[in-house]
Amino acid sequence: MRTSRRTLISTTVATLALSALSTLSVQAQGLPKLKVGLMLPYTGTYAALGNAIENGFRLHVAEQGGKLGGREIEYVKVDDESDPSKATDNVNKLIKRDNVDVLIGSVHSGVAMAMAKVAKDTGTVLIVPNAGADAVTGPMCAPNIFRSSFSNWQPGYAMGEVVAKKGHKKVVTITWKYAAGDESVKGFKESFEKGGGTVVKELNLPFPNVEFQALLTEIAAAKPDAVYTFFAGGGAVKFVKDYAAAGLKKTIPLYGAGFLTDGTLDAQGADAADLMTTLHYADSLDTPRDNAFRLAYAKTYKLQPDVYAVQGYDAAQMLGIGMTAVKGDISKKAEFSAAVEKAKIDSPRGTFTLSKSHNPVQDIYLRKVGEKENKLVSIASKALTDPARGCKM
Amino acid sequence: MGNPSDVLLRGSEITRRWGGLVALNKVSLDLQRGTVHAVIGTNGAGKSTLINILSGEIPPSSGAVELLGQDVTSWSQPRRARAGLGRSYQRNTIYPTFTVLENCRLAAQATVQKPWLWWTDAQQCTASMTQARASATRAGLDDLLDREAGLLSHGQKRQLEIAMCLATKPRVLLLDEPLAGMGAEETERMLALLAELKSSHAILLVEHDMDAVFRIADCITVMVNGTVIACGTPDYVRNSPEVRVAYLGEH
Amino acid sequence: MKTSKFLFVVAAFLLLAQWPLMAGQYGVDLVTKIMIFAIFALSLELLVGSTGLVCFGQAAFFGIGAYATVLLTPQDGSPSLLWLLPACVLLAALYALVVGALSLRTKGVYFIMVTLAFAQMAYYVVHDTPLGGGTDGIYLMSKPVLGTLLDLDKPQAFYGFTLACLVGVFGFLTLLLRSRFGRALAGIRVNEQRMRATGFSTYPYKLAAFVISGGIAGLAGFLFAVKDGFVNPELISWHFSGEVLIMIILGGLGHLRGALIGAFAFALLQEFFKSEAIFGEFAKHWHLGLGLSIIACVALLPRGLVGVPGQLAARLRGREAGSHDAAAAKAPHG
Amino acid sequence: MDFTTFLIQCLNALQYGLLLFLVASGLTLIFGIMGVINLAHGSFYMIGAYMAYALAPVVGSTFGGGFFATLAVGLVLAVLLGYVLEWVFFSFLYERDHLQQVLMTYGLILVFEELRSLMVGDDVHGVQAPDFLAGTLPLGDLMTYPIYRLFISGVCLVLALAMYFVFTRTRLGMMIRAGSTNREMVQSLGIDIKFLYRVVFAAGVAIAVFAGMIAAPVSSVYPGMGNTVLIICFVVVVIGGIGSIRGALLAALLIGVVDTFGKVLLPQASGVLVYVLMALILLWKPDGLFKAG
Repeated sequence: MRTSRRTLISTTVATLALSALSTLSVQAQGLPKLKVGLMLPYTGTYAALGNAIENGFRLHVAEQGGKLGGREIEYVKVDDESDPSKATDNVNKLIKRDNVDVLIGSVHSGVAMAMAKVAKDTGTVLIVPNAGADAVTGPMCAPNIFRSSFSNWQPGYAMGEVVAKKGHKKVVTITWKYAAGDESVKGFKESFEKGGGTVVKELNLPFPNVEFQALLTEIAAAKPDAVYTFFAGGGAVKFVKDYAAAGLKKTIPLYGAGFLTDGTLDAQGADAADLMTTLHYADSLDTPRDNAFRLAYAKTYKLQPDVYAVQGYDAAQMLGIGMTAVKGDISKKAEFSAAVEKAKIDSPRGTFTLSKSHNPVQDIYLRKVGEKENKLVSIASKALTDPARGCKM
Repeated sequence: MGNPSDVLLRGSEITRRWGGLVALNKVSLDLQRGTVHAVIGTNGAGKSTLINILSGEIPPSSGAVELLGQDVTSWSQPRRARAGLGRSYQRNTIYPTFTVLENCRLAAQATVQKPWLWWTDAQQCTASMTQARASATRAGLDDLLDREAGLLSHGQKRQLEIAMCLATKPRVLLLDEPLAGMGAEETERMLALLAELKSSHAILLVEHDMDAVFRIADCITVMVNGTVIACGTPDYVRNSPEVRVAYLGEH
Repeated sequence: MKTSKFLFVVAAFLLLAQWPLMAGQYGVDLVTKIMIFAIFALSLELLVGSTGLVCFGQAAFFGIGAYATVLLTPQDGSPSLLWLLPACVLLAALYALVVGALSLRTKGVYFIMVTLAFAQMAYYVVHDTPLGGGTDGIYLMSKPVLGTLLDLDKPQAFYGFTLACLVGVFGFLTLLLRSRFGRALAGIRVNEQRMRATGFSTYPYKLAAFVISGGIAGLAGFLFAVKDGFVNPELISWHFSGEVLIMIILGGLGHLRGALIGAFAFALLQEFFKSEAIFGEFAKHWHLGLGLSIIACVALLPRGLVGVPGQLAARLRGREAGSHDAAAAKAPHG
Repeated sequence: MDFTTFLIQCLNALQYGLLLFLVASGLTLIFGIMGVINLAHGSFYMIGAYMAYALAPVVGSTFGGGFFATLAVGLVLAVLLGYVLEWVFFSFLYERDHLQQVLMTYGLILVFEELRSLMVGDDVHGVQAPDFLAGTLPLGDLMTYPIYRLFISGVCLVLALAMYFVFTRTRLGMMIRAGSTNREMVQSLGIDIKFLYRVVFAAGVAIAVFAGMIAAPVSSVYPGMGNTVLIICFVVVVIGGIGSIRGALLAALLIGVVDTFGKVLLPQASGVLVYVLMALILLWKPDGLFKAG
């Protein structure tokens, strides 16, 4: 009885496999489209970031003639509203309703955490094009989860080394009380204290409160050698302006994770001049690779690309590498994963590889604001690898 | 007058101040079973404040309220109501979306609240239904039981007010202008009802319709600016010189 | 009219019971989510529509139910539904007891804001402390089980369980609102002063309604946590409290059906305007369509979606019925 | 904390409080007088900030520019906007349940936010303060204080006084106050209540837009900025007592103090402090600090 059932099953499987093969060979020239689910913020505070990521992603696909691994791409978009409480539903919508083959998203860390959970449960390939939550390539790491951006720890850690080398001893940190800020500050503190400095005060304010005056006064009173900060978007603009208006910019140098001055320089104006930040991208890398990318992006979208566009672009590159390796059959998860792990990704930011936990091993640049762009100063930390604490892969 | 145990509600030396303003100044009065005690006075004389204090809606600044021989000054309004004090309001305070019967039934439910019986239909509560029907009948609303209360005529709404009051089986009734806005015929009906109720209840009547008051009241208290200036039988009040000067003279 | 309402509800529940046979996996998921929102909306309807207490912090009870589910689940092995579910409901109800006991001292808009304040307190406790994973939220590692009877990991089983909860809550509230307790709440909504004068101590009634409502919201939170396996501080944010309030107003206050209809309408409108198949690139501006539809609903449907059949009937019967309609629309909160 | 720092923190608290009052004061009008729970208040603030950003170049090329010219044009547009909004969206709602108005304003939030995205985009922008206000003043040897912030504080005080004066001393204010307590009575006095409400609504919108424009150089301009101020505005109005200008001012200053010193002294709890404050005040005085009347 048992044997017969097993035979039955194996025959069925064999037939199915055969028929699958035959359809494959029939469609060798015309594989079904690869469905890419873009789960990005299209409304609210992060809408501009979501659009930049999508633009970057599409640019690479267009450069490949609209195909990755021989399969045409079909996009399915979902607005994640940067709302983690709706995230699981939104991912499920892409996976169960639209049957996407790949997930790309998102900007907000909490949303990315929910996506990672679903990706882990269902085995769908997920490429995170921005959200820096350490946990995505930490405790939540999985063979099918990749990141094309950074971990919050990385720019912070790199900046800690820079600030320590500059000879600053006493530093005050200031950020919003939320995961991204905490993780960035932790990374900074780790390398800065290793380098002989001390963080004398960690200032926090509730997210998304932007009334900094009280904390600026605290900074003035503490008279540190330097300040390290993590803010983004509207908060970053206001912080930089308030810091300058309080007269602190002249007396206490301000350092930050790169988002402090990315996409915000226009709004910050002169108050951002000469600020030093660390990030995995800069506006004037002046490498042939980057120049080509910037030109193509500007031509296609009549916009200057930013770090988010690069991250989107690289997400598409990583997908392309994997897809080519499996010849368009994304169900071969292990091979897909192995190919991306081994790959050197030829990013506009400079070539990077992936760590064991699938976070970019990349150069973190020290940049300085000048002429409305983040100019490259030097490489703050070469091929920096996220420690991937808690990853059991 | 009469047996002191017939005094169902007594207010002694009730004073109420609003900031520096004295709305009531040491007002005392007794309500006896079998009598209609009318309180009259100009607008702002403190009649409504008096009712509100007696019924427990607002606390007095000083003074005491006694209900059925018990000091209830510190009691909440609902507790006084359950102990047998019913009141009606100057403005209609019926539940306009409910039927007439449901208005009465809800009032009657106050005496048998049992809120924990969440699985039984309130309409199945025989005790409150019987009471509701009886009180509606008494107030002359027999034919209108299923009518939505908001659709009643003004006079009928006033009747419903009384019916809701009665549904709680009160011993004392505080009626705030029950005749306001009524036509002649409706007034007659209401006065007849009051006359009938008086045998078993003590009634406090605040009313502007002087003819009606002098016809039905057994005892009249006249208030001016929060102070009682006269108290006695209708005849006594009618002939009191102070009242003539302070009040009736103005009419 | 009464039978038609009854038939509507029965038909709706029958349709929901048939749904998994008709719809795909996503359809089942979507309706599961909406049913959870419907339970949540029903909890608020008990306060706003039935008692006249506008609570702007309902998400706190939902969130506490959800967080309790995750935090009470042991690291190893699945907890039993039999104790986990009641525990979550009780915790939410307990917080409701505290919030209600304090906030019921205030009235009207002040009540709205005090309930908001308590919800924000819960929000910041979860958001700013490591207790519940901070801003990134926290995962539910294993779903509760009921022996071998019920495996909530299976979408179909979970759908059935959620539907059962919805029917249970709906039935419970229907009975509750016809009972003496419910009639007293209705009286309080229309005229609390009169209720007190009649002999009802209204405070305990309102507090009881608040606690029951909190418990039901906790149940919805429990279901949500089990469904997603992930909870996040945003579940407690005022946006979510606001959204559920919008659902019941949209559906029509004063009717349990209104909460059901509102939850479905709100979610489905969002799905509709987000649909790329219909709106193409413009789908990313779905807020616009949703906002305009809400405005249209306010303008055209004074009694919410629940009043649509009545309005249509009135239209058919002619003008005279219309004025009565308007009067009835005003009356419940007059 | 030494004494100088303490003084500066007090100044910070005062300044933040005044800014809060500025943002919340338009809400007091609409909320307190018309009884409309206006969730779209944050949107009007957002519209103001975006006007300050988007109008400046336009006004610059037409009228020769200037911060105050932009402000004036913005105010005119705001009054028009408020007047038309009340006419089209609210005039038929007063007879209905208040919650219907809430639903309406919620719909408006969504629409405004999306129109903003369609018309101006989703980027973050800065707005320049006028040159003559752009400098800073030294504060001891610790830090400097931007003159523009002091200017805002000044504007807030003037606005508070003006509103107080209009409310208590003018015929319009009397009508408004009477209208807030008793619609029918005002109507019976022969005052056109519909027109009165339209004016009040327009004024409320104008003040919110004005606040957005004035605050834009300090706060910068970004998507979703309206939502972040909405709740704190309600907190200010409710703590102060609905419809009370004095109350709103006092409440705003109180929140300024609690928030400022909370961040410094109790950073772990700084998010929750404002709400604890509100809960405590309302439990102590269930009608807010100053009952309007």
